[in-house]
Amino acid sequence: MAGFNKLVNSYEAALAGLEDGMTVLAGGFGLCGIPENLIAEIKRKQTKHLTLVSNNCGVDGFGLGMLLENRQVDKMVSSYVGENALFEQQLLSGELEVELTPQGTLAEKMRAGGAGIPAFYTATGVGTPIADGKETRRFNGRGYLLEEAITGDFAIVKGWKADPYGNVIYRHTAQNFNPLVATAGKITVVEVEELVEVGELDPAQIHTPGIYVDRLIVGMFEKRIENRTVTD
Amino acid sequence: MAGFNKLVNSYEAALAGLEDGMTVLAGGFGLCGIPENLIAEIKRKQTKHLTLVSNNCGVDGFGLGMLLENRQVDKMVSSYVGENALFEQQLLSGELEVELTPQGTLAEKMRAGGAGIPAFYTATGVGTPIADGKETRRFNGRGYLLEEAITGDFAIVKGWKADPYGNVIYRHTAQNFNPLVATAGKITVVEVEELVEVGELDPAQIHTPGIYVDRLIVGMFEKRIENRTVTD
Amino acid sequence: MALSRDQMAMRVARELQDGYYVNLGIGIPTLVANYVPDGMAVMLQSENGLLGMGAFPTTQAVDADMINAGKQTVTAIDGSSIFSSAESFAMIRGGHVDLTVLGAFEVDVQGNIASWMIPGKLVKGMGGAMDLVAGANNIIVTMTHASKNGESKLLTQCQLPLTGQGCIKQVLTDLAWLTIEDGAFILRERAPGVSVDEIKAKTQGHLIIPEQVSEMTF
Amino acid sequence: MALSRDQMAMRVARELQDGYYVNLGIGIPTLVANYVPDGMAVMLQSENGLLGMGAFPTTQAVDADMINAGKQTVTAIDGSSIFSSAESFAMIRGGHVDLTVLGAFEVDVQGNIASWMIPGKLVKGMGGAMDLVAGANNIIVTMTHASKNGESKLLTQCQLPLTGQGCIKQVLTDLAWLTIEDGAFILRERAPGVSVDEIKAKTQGHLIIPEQVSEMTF
Repeated sequence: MAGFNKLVNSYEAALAGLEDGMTVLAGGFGLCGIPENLIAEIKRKQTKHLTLVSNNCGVDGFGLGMLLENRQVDKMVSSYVGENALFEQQLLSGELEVELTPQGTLAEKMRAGGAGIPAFYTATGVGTPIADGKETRRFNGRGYLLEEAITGDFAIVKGWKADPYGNVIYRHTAQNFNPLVATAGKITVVEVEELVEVGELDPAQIHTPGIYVDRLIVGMFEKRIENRTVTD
Repeated sequence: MAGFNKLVNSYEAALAGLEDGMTVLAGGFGLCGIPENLIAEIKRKQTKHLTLVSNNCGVDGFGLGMLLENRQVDKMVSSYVGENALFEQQLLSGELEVELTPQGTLAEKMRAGGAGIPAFYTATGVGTPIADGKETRRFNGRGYLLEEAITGDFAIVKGWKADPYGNVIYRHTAQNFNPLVATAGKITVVEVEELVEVGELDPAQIHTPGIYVDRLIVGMFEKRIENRTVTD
Repeated sequence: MALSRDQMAMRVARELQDGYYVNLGIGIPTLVANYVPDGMAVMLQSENGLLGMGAFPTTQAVDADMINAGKQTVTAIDGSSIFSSAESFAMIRGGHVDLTVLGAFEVDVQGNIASWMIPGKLVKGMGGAMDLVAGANNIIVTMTHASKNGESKLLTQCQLPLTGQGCIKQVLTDLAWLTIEDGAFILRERAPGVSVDEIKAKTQGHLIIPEQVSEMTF
Repeated sequence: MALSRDQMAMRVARELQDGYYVNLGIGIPTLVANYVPDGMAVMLQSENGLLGMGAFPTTQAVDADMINAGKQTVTAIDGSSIFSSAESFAMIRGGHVDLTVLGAFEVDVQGNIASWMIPGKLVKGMGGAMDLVAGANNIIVTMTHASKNGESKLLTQCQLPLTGQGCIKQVLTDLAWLTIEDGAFILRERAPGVSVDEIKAKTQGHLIIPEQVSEMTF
């Protein structure tokens, strides 16, 4: 089954073909489940004028925040700016184009992109600024917005375990946006903590089937914690 | 956690409230993964004028086919008539109203119904009879149909294992439409082969989270096979 | 006296019912989890993809892969489920969550809510709030009744960009419990020792005061 | 001589590439799996929710919960995945399947296909076929060139209700391999011993015959 072996040997190979001006979808929620090493490789490559689609933009100096710092990003599509000071500053100054998108709509847009659904309706955002310029339509007496799908030139994904065919499972809440992102890239690159044998994963328990995955690499992860809250 | 215990003690209790004229969504593909005992209970109850939404309608004399035989069904929403002679006959004679719906569109309509998406666009069926009366719209130069969500008064689902909170996993390809159906019922009733303790299922591996499940019952299943194909 | 943050959480907790699936926003709403009445169980949904959120972990058990929507390290209870963001918002958008509690900058008599940006000053982003207010039938907004400068946050019309339109029917402030009906705030309960006049003075939107307004007890 | 069903499957199998994800319809398409060239691997998608379909099981291993879209008992290969119908059609509709092979009643010079009903006579239902033809970039239709009465199935315009519009570019019949381009069938290969004239006679839609039409060998 050589034709299904998605493994690549280097991060350079993992992101071969990534070019200035491309759209990159990134998994992760805050710093949880982010493709740390793929992001670092984008920084190393110095690819510019990127459009990034990701729920958050990391934090100052880590995760996607590094690419903001390095001025590699022209546009962000995100739901949350939150505590990322540089993100907020670049947004308010107009240096960075930001398309704020409700979190559920963002998730659904990527799912739709991967699933061949060009657009869908949602009640989320009706009557708010994000409805500006969008069609509103009534179904069963309620107003809904038309939202269009998102796809990317590259999708970068952080998994837990994968087999060489690219079947992936995620660990705990590090799942988040990753399986959606994985479906919506022209080229989907997954980095995981652990490679397992073909046949080791239970077929009914795979989160991302290998059909969505083009390249696979095993990495080491720092896994920073944003808010370390404990009981003791 | 008594408030989350979804277990009921009888099939009568499982379908309490099901009334003439209601819409029932049923999981299963062919005879695989069908809620056999819940279907039998609908027959026993003699509920009439039902609208059934299910990919197939069982076979003559088993599964949903029993309800056709028993003249309990006014309308079917399905993708496949196939080898069910009574279904085809009632369809051709006009006795039964049938809304033939492409399989992927049917699955997506129920997912949308459960997910609060009233409608979506798909290229499936453009230029075919199923486009009649539906809006066609172009996105990125290609035509798509507007398809509306489906929800039901009741959803009947066949799972493999569940815990009392209604967290369900499915076995092999008996998954099929079941998780979608489970999301789209006003009252979702799941019958399973095996009840497990709360905490026994891996949280990241649950196919249907208990939030979708209203009632749960453990049953015995005949599991008929339509086409027994073997190598030896 | 105005309610403390914990008293606000206690008051909201009285709206819980056994078997409720609940989404609690960041801040005061999060505290509600500490006041679930005895003998009652609720299951907490965190929109990053966790149903059945538990307590904070011990230091030893902290796991970077187990967080809530506030990016806090948490645990999962027995019987929890973990899923993708698409599945999480399918639950929310599809109306499967029984109660949503979240903060706001402003609400108005039409049930509008503003909570995600102050033009030119602050852009937090809406996160999941727009989906939550659009998807839930049962929402409680918690916030202070007025700003530190004394400006009312209960308005005739929200001034800030909206998070949702016509979706709020219940508001708990540090001064009062109010419902929103037919274009007015209706004063349902007042905080201990807070006068109806004070609430009236600090409510810019049309306020209806029923004959009986009970005082909260804790 | 017209191709046998197995020869048709063999010819289709030549279009496979290593690493292809393939959906094979019921009938002749299913046989393609028997002729995957040595040293090449393809993974079969079955639209009921299985990626990595294997051979039929032994009698002992038959499992009612493990079937394909033809409702046949099957096995799953190592490295397979199993998922819901929504996920399965997300793959299909989203264009992730590399090749789809399916049967038809008719195709026409515009790339239209009819395969799911004969009004007043036969209603099979479209099953997943409408999604498959709308979602795939690469489709091969397999069918007999003409009906038993000798009526062509390669038409100027499909007479039966369509399954898909303008989506078919490759057709393998028992007589020929054809592509559909710019409103015409183009004869690419003929079955061994079948004359161009016979194909011409049995093709109702506009047929372009290149100077060289090679004969298939098996």
